[in-house]
Amino acid sequence: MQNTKYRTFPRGGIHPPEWKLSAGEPIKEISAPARVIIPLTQHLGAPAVPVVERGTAVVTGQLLAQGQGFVSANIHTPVSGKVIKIDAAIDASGYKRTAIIIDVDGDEWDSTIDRSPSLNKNIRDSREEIIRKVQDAGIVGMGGATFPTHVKLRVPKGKKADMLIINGVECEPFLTADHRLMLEKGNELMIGVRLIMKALEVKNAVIGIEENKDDAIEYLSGLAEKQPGISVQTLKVKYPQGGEKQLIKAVTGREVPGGGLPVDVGVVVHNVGTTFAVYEAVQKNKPLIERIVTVTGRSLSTPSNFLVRIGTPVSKLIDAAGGLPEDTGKVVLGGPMMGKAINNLDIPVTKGTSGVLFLPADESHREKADPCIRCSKCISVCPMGLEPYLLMPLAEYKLWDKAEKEKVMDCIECGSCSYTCPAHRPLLDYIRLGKMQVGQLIRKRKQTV
Amino acid sequence: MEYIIIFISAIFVNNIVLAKFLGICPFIGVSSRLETSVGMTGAVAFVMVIATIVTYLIQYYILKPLSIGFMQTITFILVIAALVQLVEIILKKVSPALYQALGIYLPLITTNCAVLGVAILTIQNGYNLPEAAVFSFATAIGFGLALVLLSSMRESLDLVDIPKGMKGIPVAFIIAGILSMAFMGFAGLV
Amino acid sequence: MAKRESTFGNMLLALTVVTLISSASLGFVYELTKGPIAAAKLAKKNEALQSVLPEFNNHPVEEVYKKAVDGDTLYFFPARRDSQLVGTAVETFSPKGFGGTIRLMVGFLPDGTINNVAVLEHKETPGLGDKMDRKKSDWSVQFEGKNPKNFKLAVKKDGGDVQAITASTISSRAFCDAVERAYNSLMKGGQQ
Amino acid sequence: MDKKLLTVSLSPHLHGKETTSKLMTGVVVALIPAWLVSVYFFGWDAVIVPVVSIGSSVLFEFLIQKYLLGKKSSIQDGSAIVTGFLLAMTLPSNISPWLVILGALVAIGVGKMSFGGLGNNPFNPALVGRVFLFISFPVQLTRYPNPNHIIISDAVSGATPLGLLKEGMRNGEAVSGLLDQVPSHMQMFIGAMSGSMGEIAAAAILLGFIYLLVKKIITWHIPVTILTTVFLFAGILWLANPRNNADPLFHLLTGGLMLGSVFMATDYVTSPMSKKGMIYYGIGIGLITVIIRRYGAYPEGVQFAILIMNAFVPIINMYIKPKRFGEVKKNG
Amino acid sequence: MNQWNNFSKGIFKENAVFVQVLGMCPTLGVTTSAYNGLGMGLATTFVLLMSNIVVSMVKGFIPDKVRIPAYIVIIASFVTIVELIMQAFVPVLFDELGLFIPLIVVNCLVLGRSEAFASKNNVLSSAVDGLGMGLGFTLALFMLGSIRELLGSGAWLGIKFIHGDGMLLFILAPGAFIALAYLIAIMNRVNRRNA
Amino acid sequence: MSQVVLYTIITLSTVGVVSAIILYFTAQKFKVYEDPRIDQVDEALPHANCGGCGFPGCRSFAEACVKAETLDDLFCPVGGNETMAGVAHILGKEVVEAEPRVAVVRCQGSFEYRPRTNHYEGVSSCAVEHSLYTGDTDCPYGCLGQGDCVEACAFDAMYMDEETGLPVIIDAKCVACGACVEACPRDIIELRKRNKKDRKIFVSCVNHDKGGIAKQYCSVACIGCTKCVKECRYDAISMDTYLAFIDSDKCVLCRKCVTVCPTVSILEINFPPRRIKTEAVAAEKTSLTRESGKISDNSDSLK
Ligand SMILES: Cc1cc2nc3c(=O)[nH]c(=O)nc-3n(C[C@H](O)[C@H](O)[C@H](O)COP(=O)(O)O)c2cc1C
Ligand SMILES: Cc1cc2nc3c(=O)[nH]c(=O)nc-3n(C[C@H](O)[C@H](O)[C@H](O)COP(=O)(O)O)c2cc1C
Ligand SMILES: Cc1cc2nc3c(=O)[nH]c(=O)nc-3n(C[C@H](O)[C@H](O)[C@H](O)COP(=O)(O)O)c2cc1C
Ligand SMILES: Cc1cc2nc3c(=O)[nH]c(=O)nc-3n(C[C@H](O)[C@H](O)[C@H](O)CO)c2cc1C
Ligand code: SF4
Ligand code: SF4
Ligand code: SF4
Ligand code: SF4
Ligand code: FES
Repeated sequence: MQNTKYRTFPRGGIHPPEWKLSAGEPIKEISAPARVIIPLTQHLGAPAVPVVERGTAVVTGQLLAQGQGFVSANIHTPVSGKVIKIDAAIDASGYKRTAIIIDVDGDEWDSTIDRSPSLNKNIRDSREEIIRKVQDAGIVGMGGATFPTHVKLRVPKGKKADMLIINGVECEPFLTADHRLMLEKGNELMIGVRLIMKALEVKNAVIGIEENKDDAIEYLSGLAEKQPGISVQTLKVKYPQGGEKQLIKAVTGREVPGGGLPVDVGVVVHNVGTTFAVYEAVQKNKPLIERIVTVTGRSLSTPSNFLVRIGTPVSKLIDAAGGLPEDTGKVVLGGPMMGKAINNLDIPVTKGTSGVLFLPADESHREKADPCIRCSKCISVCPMGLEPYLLMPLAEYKLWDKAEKEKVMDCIECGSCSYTCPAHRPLLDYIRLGKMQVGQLIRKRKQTV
Repeated sequence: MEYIIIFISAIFVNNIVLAKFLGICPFIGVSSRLETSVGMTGAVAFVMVIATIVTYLIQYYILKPLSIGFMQTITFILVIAALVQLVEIILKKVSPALYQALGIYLPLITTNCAVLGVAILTIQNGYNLPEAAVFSFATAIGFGLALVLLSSMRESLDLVDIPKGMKGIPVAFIIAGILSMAFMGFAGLV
Repeated sequence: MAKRESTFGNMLLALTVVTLISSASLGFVYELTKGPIAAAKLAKKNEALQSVLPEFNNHPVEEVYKKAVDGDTLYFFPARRDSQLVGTAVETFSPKGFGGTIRLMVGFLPDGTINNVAVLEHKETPGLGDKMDRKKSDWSVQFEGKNPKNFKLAVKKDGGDVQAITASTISSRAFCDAVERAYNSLMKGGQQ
Repeated sequence: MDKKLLTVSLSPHLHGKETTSKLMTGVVVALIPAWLVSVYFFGWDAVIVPVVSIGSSVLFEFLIQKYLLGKKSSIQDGSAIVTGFLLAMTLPSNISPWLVILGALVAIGVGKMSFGGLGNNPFNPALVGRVFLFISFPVQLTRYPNPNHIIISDAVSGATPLGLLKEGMRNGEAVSGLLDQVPSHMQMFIGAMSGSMGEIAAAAILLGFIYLLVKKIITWHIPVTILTTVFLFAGILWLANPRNNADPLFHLLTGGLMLGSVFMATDYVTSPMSKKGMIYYGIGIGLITVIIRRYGAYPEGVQFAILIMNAFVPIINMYIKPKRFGEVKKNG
Repeated sequence: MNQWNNFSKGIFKENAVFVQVLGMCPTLGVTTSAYNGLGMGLATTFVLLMSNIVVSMVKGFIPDKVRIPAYIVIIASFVTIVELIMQAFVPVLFDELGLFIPLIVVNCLVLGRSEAFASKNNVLSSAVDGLGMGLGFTLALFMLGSIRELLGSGAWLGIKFIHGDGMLLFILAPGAFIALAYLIAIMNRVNRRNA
Repeated sequence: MSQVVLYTIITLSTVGVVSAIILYFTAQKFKVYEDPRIDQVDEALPHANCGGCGFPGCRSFAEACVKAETLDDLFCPVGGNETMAGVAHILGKEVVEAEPRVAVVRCQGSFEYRPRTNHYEGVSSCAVEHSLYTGDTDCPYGCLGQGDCVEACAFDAMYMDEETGLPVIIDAKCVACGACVEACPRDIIELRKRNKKDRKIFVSCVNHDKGGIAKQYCSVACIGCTKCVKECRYDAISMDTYLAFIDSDKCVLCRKCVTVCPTVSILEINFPPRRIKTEAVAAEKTSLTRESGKISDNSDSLK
């Protein structure tokens, strides 16, 4: 029934329960906390270098740290106040890393930022101008990978993009941040899409949305009708539909070659959150200092979507959502499939934090791993056509060469395999180890060559 | 037709290892890796065919006319040993690549019952020269088939947890046993 | 231990000496055992003959005659007591065994009645087909004293009179086949 | 420490509902129709043999794990039950319980636990047990009771249709004549023939097959390729020489082909991992089955065919890989 | 080395079949009964003993390069002698063992011992070693033969214990492999415990 | 002599001699040189094939020995000096006496001294856990206790102590192959000089956090107080970002530093008992407790 109408990627994928508890909750703004912790690594690539010192007074939107090198991003202060120290703090990586810690004092904004709610439809900036603004605003991919957006906007020489795909899939269970954003900021998104199209010099843009967000599909389709070149593509509900390569395959039928980038098939993918941030940066001159975070969990009293300043500790969000549920066993930053479990509730929200999920104690434990029964279910769900059952022992027995030959590096860490395995094998745990070790070997090899 | 029957018989029905119990030492010994077992198969096939032909000639042109059949064992093994060494020496010089691939198995072949066994069986079965060649080649293929199957299975078992006492040789024998059991299904094919 | 240098001369010498000595001793042993081996072979054949034929006092092995049948050869051993023919043993075969050709020695009385059967050679499965051998079971007793003229040499399944070995119809059939071949040739070839 | 500690682990933090024991239970459920048919035709024997087989399989697994391997027992995963059940289904109902116990010992002890238990065995344990019995006790294993629909069967030893065929053909009779002696296709479809308990009723096995497919326990690839291969290969032989060959439908309905291809060739542990691999595997089983049935000494070849192809599985897995994402096209 | 150790190592610690896994073909091929195993073992022992003695006697005269061919000739001679003698005096057993008698020549055990031991030691030690190794081999074959005969035909040394047949598989090829597998596994365990 | 015997002799001798001649001449013609010393060296090696020497197997090590100019960089940890002397003898080369070494575990963060602050669930692999986060305590440096090192040891020289959750090295069995050092993702294991009677003194901690912070999560961490550095008269102790390190080549085992360490981070092992101090120290050790406090430090803990 849906086959003809809705597209999806052809191989693999799973259907975890959706649990979109907060889908009907409008975005609520949370006021700035008393103290924020701003890690210097909120993006893929080199840490930003602080341009403030201990004691510097800052106003909201002011540059705190400058991106360093090709792949890096600027960081701005989300609050006004005083830098009290630059020191190590535990962030979502699970380790202590350098962060700027600011005590909040008032809410004074940088005067260049346009804070009015009005829509700015006029696209005046040139292509270069847009990219520069995006870079200045420190925008990174908000779909999870936090790859600096300006790098993606500059299509490498010799390659040509002919299509922009906006990722509004949000295939992770529980998360609703993108969904709410699409419903509430549709007009801004359209302008954001135009801006990115201009930057990339492409004529076509497709917004990919999963079937289960029919209100967003309807709303954006209506808006897109008036926008030449922009269309909305409804997609079947299947995890990991939002994975870049899967999305491209679903929308265009093109397959990003192993080890290649989306531009190799002429496509660039951006998340809706990123698109909105681009709009704000270019049209409103507002750097990336806040983001939408879904705070959710089945025992939580009020699952919500919050607009949160970067640097706000997770504990503050918990308070706003009605307090830590009694039975909490695990707290996850991000969605349940790809998110990271944290051991400390003082960890700050960063540019890549799309959600905070509370899992009850009885759901936070893993079943005992049984021997692999070779059911090949992990193979059939792997969207990348890998053989997780094989990769796991290869990593376990440290056979890195073989793991590389079996394409361990292609794994997108979607977790479909571990989810499916009837024997509860910790497939992805080991595959990650394999990726790490093989990655190191490859880098070493490149160095010696 | 005759040749096809000899061929199928030697590979499936009367597999040299699984049914005739010859060449078991290398079958168990070099079957821990698939790659080596392929190399071994190549080396065995090479030596087996040459040795069978040479011993055939010796049998029918020397031993039989002189009616000293009892000398079969000693002359055959001498010829095989010399042949193996000859092949090794020549290969080392002429094709170092091939030597790298097969050379390490060559010394093992001298003490491989399969080679001498096939030479003697050829005589016992009363084959003529072309039949002898087909028979020895097919036997080598049969040896290779069993070896490759066993080694691929052993290699895949490297990634699982085998009980301590069974690891290595015992498990190889169990596999060989079940394989031999399965091959009994081919009985009566020819 | 001191390894001996290898020169062409001493290599050749050593090998020659070793082969010389070995071959000489082999030849010697062969000469010694030649007699006993021949005797053992003869004894085996005689044993088979004695077991399938009534008492005789000639040397059937010396009077053997043969006949080519079905691509192989049958051997006939006439047994006489005091030059009176008391029976003929036929060394017969059948290619239809489960494991290949089987060879039997069948002793017939002059009227064609089967006196006894001995298995000379077979490759049937131990525990199954090899029950045709008297050493393994008494199955072949059922042939004793039967005359194929009125005893149909086929297993019951095929409408004959032979009770097949359990689970070894094939071997039993081959057995019958061999006996029948012997009988037919003997009768057709006439007795000397 | 009184404070509850947060759990930290790597993603994913959710898990599907599938478990090993649920899969195994599914297989047992799928076998029930075939079993009920055998109870109908063979009576109490068809109850006793499976009970003995399952009981001893589980017991042996438990004892070996506990006393020989010193591992924690894992009988609750249910795989020993499946092995025991399938072993029973491949045996004639009039077999002595002692042989059943011996078969279970070989299946579990040699076929499975020697390799370390569930997931490690390269050969199908139930078939190892069955072939062991078949070779060791050919007399007992080739005497089948005739189907009987009275509740207590009076064990007459009969021949299976394939057995009849092979016998006749060895005697040089024409197949067409022989086919008159065997039950009709319809009778065979519902199970009115002699044979092993589980193999007689194609209809009941197909019911189980549908259940397995619906429950997503197995995919269609292996059974369908085996059956198709047998159908095509037997069909070609039949068209070429109808005097010496049975029709392809006869091949599909007789012997252990159905049972083997639906329940035994599909055993996860001993079948290939990739879909393409499964197809090669299925073709192999189909071909070997027909070759043994037609040219070999044994009337039936499925059990050997599956074991032989089991041996090829590691090679298939090594060289036949699923298609990797982004593998073919270098540019779109 | 203490001669007793020298002797006993071949039976236990370095047993050719269980530990070194040499000479597998006769081990599997002829052990359908305990009697056959014994016969084959003794034949091999004879060859082993004699060739060890002769090799250790001539080791000084053989240049290194032709060592192997010379040893093979020596071994092959003894094998042929055994062949002839068995043919003459135990023809029944000879028929049973068939092809495996000439194959003693290529039994790695025999050549291995000549190479590894006899060519480095004196005559007495070599003789003791050959005897020990040979008896170890014989013991293994006898054990395997006994097991296969017991399980396969329900008999031992030809004496029937049960009516009818045993588990035929054990007389056939697969049973040989499987029985040997467990025998080796058990021996491994025993050896490890003793070590 | 009968004819048969004559034929026998002639045939066999001919076959033997002919093959010998053919072999000899082909051997001459197709000669390939291989250094015979490789075999000799190979024979002298212990054949553990453990790779501790850095080569894939004993034979390739032998080849390397034969090829190498000097044996300085080549060492077989299993065979030790004795073997290397043998190899040197065969090759007529000199061998440097490598100092015997032994592995030590530099972490004392047992369950008692380093409270667990969360519950790790996942595969038992230090490498995996290390890639995830600090571990189930708050110490980002300390032992994760999943036993990768124990797994790596091919000589059964290590085991996990159930009570402390830390690995233990059996001095007598350790051959200093370094496999465990390689395996540990947190670089906790070090190869140190083996002293008389296996005595050793070393700082059993690898924590670079500032003292105050380190003490919050581990009561036996090195806090970088520099007391030991000042105490050592042999200049054997150095301080690197709040962590003391004792150079085993310089240390003379005087035991002075041990007594001054306020957190008992410096271990003395296999020494005769001291009379007075130890009890007091032990008492102090157990009285240390975890305090809560803020997290702050500026070192980057990710390698
Ligand atoms: C090393 C590296 C280089 C990249 N270079 C580019 C680039 O030149 N152009 C581009 O559009 N995207 C580039 N990307 C971004 C990726 O295509 C992708 O969008 C990003 O990794 C996030 O995707 P994910 O969330 O699916 O992992 C790069 C990514 C990495 C890791
Ligand atoms: C398994 C997987 C699932 C993903 N799911 C989503 C998703 O639901 N929504 C999304 O926007 N990005 C998702 N991503 C990230 C996208 O691959 C990609 O990085 C992103 O759309 C690029 O846009 P950005 O650079 O603006 O973040 C997922 C990535 C992976 C690997
Ligand atoms: C390992 C094995 C060996 C066999 N050997 C023989 C044999 O030597 N002779 C024979 O007639 N059948 C042999 N068979 C064939 C079967 O026993 C088969 O059931 C028989 O040919 C036909 O059965 P029936 O005699 O009960 O009609 C063997 C079967 C197996 C499994
Ligand atoms: C679909 C399916 C088929 C199975 N088939 C068999 C079988 O044929 N024989 C068997 O012993 N076990 C079978 N099992 C159970 C289990 O996989 C088997 O015991 C393992 O091979 C033991 O490692 C099956 C399980 C499943 C899920
Ligand atoms: S986590 Fe990796 S291996 Fe597992 S299903 Fe996803 S892409 Fe495949
Ligand atoms: S899903 Fe699990 S049990 Fe099935 S093959 Fe993959 S790893 Fe093995
Ligand atoms: S792994 Fe470590 S403990 Fe084990 S021997 Fe090597 S150095 Fe010593
Ligand atoms: S010392 Fe290192 S490898 Fe060993 S258990 Fe501790 S963290 Fe793991
Ligand atoms: S005895 Fe070793 S190969 Fe046959």
